[in-house]
Amino acid sequence: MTAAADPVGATPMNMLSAINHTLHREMARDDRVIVFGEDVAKSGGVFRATDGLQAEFGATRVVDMPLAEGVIIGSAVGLAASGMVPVPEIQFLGFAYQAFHQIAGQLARLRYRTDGRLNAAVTVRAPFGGGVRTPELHSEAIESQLANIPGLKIAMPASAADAKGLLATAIRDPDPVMFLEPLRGYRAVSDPVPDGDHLVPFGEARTVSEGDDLVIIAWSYMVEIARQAADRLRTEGVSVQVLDLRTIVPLDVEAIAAAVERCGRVVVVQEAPETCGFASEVIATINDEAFYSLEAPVARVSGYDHPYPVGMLEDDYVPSVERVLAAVRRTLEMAP
Amino acid sequence: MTAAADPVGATPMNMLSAINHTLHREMARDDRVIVFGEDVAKSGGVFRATDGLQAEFGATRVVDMPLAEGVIIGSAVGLAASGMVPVPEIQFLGFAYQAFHQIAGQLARLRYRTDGRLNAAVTVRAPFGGGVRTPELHSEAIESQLANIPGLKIAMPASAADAKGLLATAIRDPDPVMFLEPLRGYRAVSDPVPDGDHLVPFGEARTVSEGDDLVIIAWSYMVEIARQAADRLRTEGVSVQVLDLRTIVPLDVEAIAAAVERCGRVVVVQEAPETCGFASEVIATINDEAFYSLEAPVARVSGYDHPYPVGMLEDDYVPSVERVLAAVRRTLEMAP
Amino acid sequence: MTTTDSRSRNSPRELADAELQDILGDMIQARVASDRAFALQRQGRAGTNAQVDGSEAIVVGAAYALDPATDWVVPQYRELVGLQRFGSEVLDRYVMYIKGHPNGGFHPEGTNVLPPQISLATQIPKAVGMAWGKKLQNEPGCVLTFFGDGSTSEGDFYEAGNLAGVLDAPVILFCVNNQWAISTPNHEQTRASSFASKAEAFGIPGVRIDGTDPVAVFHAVADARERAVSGAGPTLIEGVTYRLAPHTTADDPTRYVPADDLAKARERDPLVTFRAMLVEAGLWDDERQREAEAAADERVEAAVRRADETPLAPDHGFTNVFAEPTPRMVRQRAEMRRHLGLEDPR
Amino acid sequence: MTTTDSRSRNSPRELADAELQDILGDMIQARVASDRAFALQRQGRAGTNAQVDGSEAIVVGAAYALDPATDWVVPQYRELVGLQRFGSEVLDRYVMYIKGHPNGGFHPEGTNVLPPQISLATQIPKAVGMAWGKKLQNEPGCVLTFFGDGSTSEGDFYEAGNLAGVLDAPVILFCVNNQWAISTPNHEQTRASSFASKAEAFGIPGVRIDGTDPVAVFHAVADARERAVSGAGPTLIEGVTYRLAPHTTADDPTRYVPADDLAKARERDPLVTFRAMLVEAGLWDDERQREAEAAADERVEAAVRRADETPLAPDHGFTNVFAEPTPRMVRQRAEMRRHLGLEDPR
Ligand SMILES: Cc1ncc(C[n+]2csc(CCOP(=O)(O)OP(=O)(O)O)c2C)c(N)n1
Ligand SMILES: Cc1ncc(C[n+]2csc(CCOP(=O)(O)OP(=O)(O)O)c2C)c(N)n1
Ligand SMILES: [Mg+2]
Ligand SMILES: [Mg+2]
Repeated sequence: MTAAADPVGATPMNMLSAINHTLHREMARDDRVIVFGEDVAKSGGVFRATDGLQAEFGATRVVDMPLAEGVIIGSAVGLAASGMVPVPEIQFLGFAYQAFHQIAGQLARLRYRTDGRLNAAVTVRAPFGGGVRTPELHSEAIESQLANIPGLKIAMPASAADAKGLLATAIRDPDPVMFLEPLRGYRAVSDPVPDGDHLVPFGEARTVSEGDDLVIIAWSYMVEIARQAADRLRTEGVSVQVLDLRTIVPLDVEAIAAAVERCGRVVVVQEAPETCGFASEVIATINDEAFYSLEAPVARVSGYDHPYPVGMLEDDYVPSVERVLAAVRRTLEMAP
Repeated sequence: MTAAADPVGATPMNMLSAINHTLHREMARDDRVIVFGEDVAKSGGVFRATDGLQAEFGATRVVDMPLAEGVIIGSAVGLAASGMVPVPEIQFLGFAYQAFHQIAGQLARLRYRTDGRLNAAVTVRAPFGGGVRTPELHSEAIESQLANIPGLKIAMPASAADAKGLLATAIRDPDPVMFLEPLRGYRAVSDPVPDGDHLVPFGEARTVSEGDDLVIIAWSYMVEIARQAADRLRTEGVSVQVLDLRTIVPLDVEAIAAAVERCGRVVVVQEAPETCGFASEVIATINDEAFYSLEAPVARVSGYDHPYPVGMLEDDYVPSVERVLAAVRRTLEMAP
Repeated sequence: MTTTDSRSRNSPRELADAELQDILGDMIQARVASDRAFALQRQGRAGTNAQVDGSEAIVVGAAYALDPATDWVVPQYRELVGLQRFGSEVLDRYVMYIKGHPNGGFHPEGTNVLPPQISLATQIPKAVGMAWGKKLQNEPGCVLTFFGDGSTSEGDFYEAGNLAGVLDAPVILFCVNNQWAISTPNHEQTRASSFASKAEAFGIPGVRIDGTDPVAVFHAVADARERAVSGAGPTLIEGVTYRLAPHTTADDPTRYVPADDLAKARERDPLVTFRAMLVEAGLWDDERQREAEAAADERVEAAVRRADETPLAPDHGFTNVFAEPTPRMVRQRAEMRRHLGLEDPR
Repeated sequence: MTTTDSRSRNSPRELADAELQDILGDMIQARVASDRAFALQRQGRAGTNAQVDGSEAIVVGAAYALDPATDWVVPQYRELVGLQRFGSEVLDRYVMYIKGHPNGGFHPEGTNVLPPQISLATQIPKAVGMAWGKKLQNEPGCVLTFFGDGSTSEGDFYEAGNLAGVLDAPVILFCVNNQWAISTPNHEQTRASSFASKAEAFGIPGVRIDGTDPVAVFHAVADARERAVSGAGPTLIEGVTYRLAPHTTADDPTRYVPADDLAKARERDPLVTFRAMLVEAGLWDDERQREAEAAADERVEAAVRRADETPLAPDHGFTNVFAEPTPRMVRQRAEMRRHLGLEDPR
């Protein structure tokens, strides 16, 4: 549950800067790393996540691609097979649907299908998430669909420091990683980022705030919502742990079980629609590992079971601090 | 929880015949119905599910398509917008990945995006499921990924009678339906199919066998596995209810809650990998609706978290009667 | 099979004078609405949106070659402001759309235009399906779909173009080549000699035309429509123009568009060149220009007003997913309303 | 840019006599292995599999134009039996593959062949990526990928072809046109004048050749390879042949293949025509034929034996998903082994 870093110092950054900084570092560290996608090179990415990379590493290692997500992923698999370390970007996660056949059928299986001969050491970066008034398919949180595909690791950082530490781990990992970046956190989330080499191991959840009346389990930007809710509750004398899963595959089952054992009451927060979101898997995992510690049903705070809505409706769709507070209060009131 | 049919009589059929028979009936009933896909016309489908349709309804209503799943679904959405009632086939569900952008972004949203102006009255038929030694991507059970996409209904019949009743309902439904057919059930599952008009409403689970020590919740071919397990247990004096969900969207929450309240102990069986399969959603739903009735953690019997394996390994991968029995016994032994 | 249309831009043979004037009027309105949409975004009154600047001749020229009573337009996202000929509803709804209002996707019966499509190229299979459906139902007319140069790299474009060929579908595939896909220029998008030449892969005619000239566009679309409705099948048209605005309100093109190229393109701004042509032909003058701009302003302001006045229900998202919501959605909707302190839905 | 290769089938200029004999030998082996695979399925000793019959000249002719030390072959699923030139491992593993043995996808270092691909056309982007990676790493050689006529309708084919063009990737896109995609004939697959003509959409050369003549295939691939390795970019080759067997062991082609067409195609069976050509040139006789068949039989039998003897762990599926299994997978694997009465994994 702790980061493996031993940083000399730290510099405050937002998530976007942390990602850009890490891409620079990893490209400098390993010249097999290649960054490509739509508009990542000349313009530096629609959010500037890849800004400056082409200037530093040249046009063969930082490449603007034709507009076709399927072949962005498909060619990444081939590049990996040839020995490169591809870091493709899908401009918005919703457009990963155009590449699902390559993600599920190829990226996730290169090693499996070749029985270990070839690795798909690919890190697919893709922003997603609501609250910033984007057009459709820019916000959709589809991480649980990816988590149902065996062979993918899925990292979903919630802090700038983790954005660095998890991205560096992802790029150095021999397996395919979906690295999902919260749009809302790009500029809104800012924290001290360790200087120098900083690696956060996969599968180790992070306790964002301590508490023992109830645990809120979240990932990506919902950790920020949970943290704000926990801060508010603290002023009311309610002690709430916030557990940031960081990676949903691999999942830190032990940290979840320990938190449930200590707190007995749980709220899970996700941006995705309720049905078959990753919160369901968290609940199923708690059922498996900590059933007898539960003092009340686990509450889910989710998006609703309709498509991610247009701008004027999104604030009532994406889980808010208020909805989390309501769920916490309801859960604390339930009979054990 | 009962079918809406009032059949005059019934004829024993396997699922494949029931599907073929229903397609014939629905095409005869409504001349807006059009069947298309890869190899559905001249050859009658790789499993003969669409056999005889072209001979009866002609080459404009039963169409062999170019080999491209994306445009099979995409053109179905357009056909529906134009007033037709498309029943496209995806030859194997694993190749629906090629069309996920059209399924999630278009099929599931035509009505939503046009704010009610246009319907996508499309029924996508696709076989799936293990145990019959097919090549890769023919077996994958990806229903939970589809269930996380708002705007799709998902029917997964387990009997020939339901194959007829749910397919007829799907085709007459104004909304998009993913109609997922168990490969293993095509010939292995056979039961009396009501003659005449037979409609099974969506969202009504079916009790396949009665019992009150424990309930096994399943869908599609796993109902058959569950039934066999229940039969074996009955000879040992254990009384097990088998609940067939029939449609996972909409979900019969009431039937699940009622069964859990009565039995207190639950096993959920799915073919999909464990992580983020639909069983997780069933467990989350039980947590929401019947938490206080649970006497033991819900057991999941699933495929494992690796890609669907090659033929020589599949019998140990797909849930078997033995694995279900073991889960039932373990669950019955647990402390309340 | 690929041809470059060489009809002179000075011989608007089949268009009456009044039509030429109407076309310029609609082009002016498109630009006015596009500018206003940009301003609304800057004022925080609308979300990210994409300007039509540079493509007015394509959208309006094509619209005039179609029959709004029988034909459908399946747009990408820039074209809605120029489809006045398909009904005033189109502009009204488009303004709601960019404001993020859920009614923005609705077009009433009789307005044969689909809402904007964000998922690039996904509209092309849909347009082919709609055209196929028309053919199956012996309905008159055809379907025209717009898509960008960048969108031609998506599998959907090829799958749909190939199917359209196989089915002889009455569809017109219109590639709006504005030279850029955000920051990606044509030569990084493809090595094909032109986008029109991709028609070869479908076995259908490909036509490349000057997309700054609404008359050339009109003729190309009129010809393609004739082919479509007579059963001769689809046509791929490439209209060549230049994007005169940022990609969207969220873009900074100075990072990648060469200033010289843009300056040169501005000289061929369709609003300038076509106006000059009509002035030369004695069909336009400053007075008409002022009137057209005023009329456009008024229509746009009315659309903005209507959008601002359209009431909004926070739980609107639950309607129109399915014909009937599922029990789970009913429960969620009640939860949402309770949380927001609203009464239970009627 | 599309050309039809007109080199006479009687002028195998750059192939030595011994090579011509080897090519026929490998073609014979491909057919023998394919027949054996069919029989194994019928005996319940192998799963569904697809015969090479009719495509032997394509697979073997192409293989002889490549350099197994530097070049990669990215196959669809029919070709593995004909890639003897890339190492005997290929056949061994292929037999394991059709038996459903998990080691069937493995090719040891030095065997530059990917396992069969079932998800049609998905191998093409991968091949382009591999070729791109070669170029980036300044490695010699090129990548050749095979795919069927039907597979050209998938978006992946076009997306990959277009990207290959943009990147000047050292890749050869080889369309095996055997006239059928299961029951769908060419004219229902596309209206393009040929599959080679689809190269126009990518701005690369397209070549259409007689796919029953290994010499024609050899020359076309040799030329394309020359282009690839010299930095001139990709080539699309269409080899025209006819599927002489059912689609797979699970298919009944009598429902849709016209008997006349099949009979005519059998007259141009590459095993018959190429043999006749070598006989005429004095390079082949009945004795050689018997020897080649016997050698093929022996190699195939050895492969079957090796496959039968390769041990199998029921929990093999947990290995090689990730470099290290996740804790959840470790738990599942232990559960599986416990259920099967096996010891915990080492
Ligand atoms: C499937 C998909 N991928 C990526 C994007 C992000 N995106 C939006 S517009 C755009 C460029 C579109 O270029 P083009 O098709 O030429 O149309 P234009 O904007 O130039 O009119 C991109 C990459 C998207 N909306 N959809
Ligand atoms: C993406 C995908 N869709 C459908 C299928 C089912 N399928 C297997 S082979 C085949 C026909 C392939 O035709 P072609 O590409 O011409 O190759 P051939 O079998 O003739 O060599 C189909 C439709 C598949 N394997 N993958
Ligand atoms: Mg463009
Ligand atoms: Mg074929």
